[in-house]
Amino acid sequence: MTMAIDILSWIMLTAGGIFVFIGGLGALRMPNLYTRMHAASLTDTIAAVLILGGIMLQAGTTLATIKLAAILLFLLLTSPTASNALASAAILSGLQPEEGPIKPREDDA
Amino acid sequence: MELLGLVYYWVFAILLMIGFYAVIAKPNLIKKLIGLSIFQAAVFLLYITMGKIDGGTAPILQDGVTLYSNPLPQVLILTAIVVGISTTALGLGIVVRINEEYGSIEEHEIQERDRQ
Amino acid sequence: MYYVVTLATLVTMALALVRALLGPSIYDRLLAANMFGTKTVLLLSVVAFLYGRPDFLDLALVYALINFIGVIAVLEFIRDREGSDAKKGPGNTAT
Amino acid sequence: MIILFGVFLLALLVITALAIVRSESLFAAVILTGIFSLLMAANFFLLDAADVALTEAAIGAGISTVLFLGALALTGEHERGIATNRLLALGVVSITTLLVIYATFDKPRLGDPDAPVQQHVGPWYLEKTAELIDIPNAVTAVLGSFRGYDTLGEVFVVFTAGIGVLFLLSARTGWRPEDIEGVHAPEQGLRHYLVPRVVGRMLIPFIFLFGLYVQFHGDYGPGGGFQAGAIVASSVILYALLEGEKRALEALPMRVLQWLVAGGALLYGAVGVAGMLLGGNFLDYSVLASDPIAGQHIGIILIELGVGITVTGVLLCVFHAFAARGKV
Repeated sequence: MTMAIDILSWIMLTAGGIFVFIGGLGALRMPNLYTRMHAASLTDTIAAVLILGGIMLQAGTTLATIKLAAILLFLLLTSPTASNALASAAILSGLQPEEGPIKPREDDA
Repeated sequence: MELLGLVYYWVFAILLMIGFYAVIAKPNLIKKLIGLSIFQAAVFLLYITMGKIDGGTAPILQDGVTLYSNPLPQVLILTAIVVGISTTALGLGIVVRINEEYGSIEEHEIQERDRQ
Repeated sequence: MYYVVTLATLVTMALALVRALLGPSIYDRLLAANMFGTKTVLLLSVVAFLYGRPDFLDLALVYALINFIGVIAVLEFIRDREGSDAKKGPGNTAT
Repeated sequence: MIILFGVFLLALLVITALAIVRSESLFAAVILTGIFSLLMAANFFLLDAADVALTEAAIGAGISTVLFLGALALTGEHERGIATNRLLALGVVSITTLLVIYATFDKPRLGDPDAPVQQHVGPWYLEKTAELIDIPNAVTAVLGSFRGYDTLGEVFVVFTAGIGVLFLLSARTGWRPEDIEGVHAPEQGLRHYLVPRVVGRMLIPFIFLFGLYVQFHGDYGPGGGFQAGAIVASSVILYALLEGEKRALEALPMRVLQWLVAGGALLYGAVGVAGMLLGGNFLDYSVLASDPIAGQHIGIILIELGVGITVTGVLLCVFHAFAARGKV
């Protein structure tokens, strides 16, 4: 039983690590603000769930698990909210999303 | 490996001087204050680095742990961080007043106004 | 295994930092800063377990709670600025 | 392995600092300062300083950004001038850096248990904390009891800085602290960002509650008055950002804040004087109860409360002073 929990938590941690990395790559390499935001915010959420969930499995039933659950809850509340606020502020300021095929930008070269 | 133990001090020196450069060379008063807070952060880093002990853990006593890092530098820096933000706020207050009197926060423009 | 996660988080922090340095718009920087914040929360949680002192999760909790304030403050600031710019005249776009 | 992580974070720290100084837009510099503070806190944490990391987190994540932005809103967000005497400054700075780095070769290595700094008082504090004060957090014990004078001094510095900002920003324009309440248009606040408002309002009580937890759990885990003050102040600042200053000042009027600023410092001093009246020395808590250890506990809780109240009051006064100045 502990073996199964260990394996599950390692899988979650590794997957979380991979998602974190993908998100970072996306935020760096995507061509414009909205695609970057997409990459960053989506992977942020799934990575937080996976990593914190993985640690929670390791921690077992202790106070630490409750704290981790609280951290996860607040991350899930604030991180998408911040993305939403950011996107709406960007739209309001007149930064329109590009449509059609994506033109590569110089600064990503 | 021997030199790795010194990297923290080097970073301290570099950060200190980056902050100092902003204070002496940048004409903008707010930039100077930002530089000052980098300078401060470098000093914080130095103190905390000195308090660390190999194999130690944070000085919050726990059963079964015998080696703790030094609590004294941590106490000094903990209070210094809050004092730092208060004094930075005071500095910003002075900058705001200067801006109201002189209409500028650039050093050379202020000096020009003073010479008139 | 904690090491792998820590490493991935650190590399991602570096990538986010590069994005924050490149810009180009202020929103990109803000996005990077926000991302940096969530990555720090993950890093601190993992390291707390790496050190075997899970009672230090308080730190990650602080960031999870108040990292948000920075973003909100910056957006409020931008809105104020845009408001005052709009009075002066149009033609002001985000830079 | 962990030391390598630390070195990596340090490299990021240096890059960020360079970018902050080079950036021409002060606004970008302030955002980068937020990242700088996050890196700093992570580094403190890796160096076993959980309390310090918590303080840096509480201050750097919200309040310092808000204060800098408040000042930027009043002045201007672009540097106009070019650096004066740039080469001279660079020369001085590089030479000094090299000198300091040369000096570090004589310093003990990181984590050396035989370093001079580890020989004095530090071990004594750790040893006596369990015996004389009997709380797990040695940092709180040193802060509150062993070095209570220092902390008293720091609290008065914070107090003085807060008073200074209030004096500076109320000068000449005939602005009085009470006037803040009248100067705001009702449409202040993030009215048209609906989602942040709803979520933010949900978070405020939790931030406040967590602040109280940090305040009163400081004897047992990372925390204490300084951190708690900053966290509580953050929650009120969030409220002000979301709902507008006017509502925040209705909830916590400036008059109350000024009482908090003075009251916390007074509470700290009063605990010291109470010790004297009961026959001990100034700031000696052992006489506060019949059992010296219980007396220490009471004393530490009271002075941490005083610290927390003053820090909250000062940070909020400063925030409101900057915000009001922009609207006058």
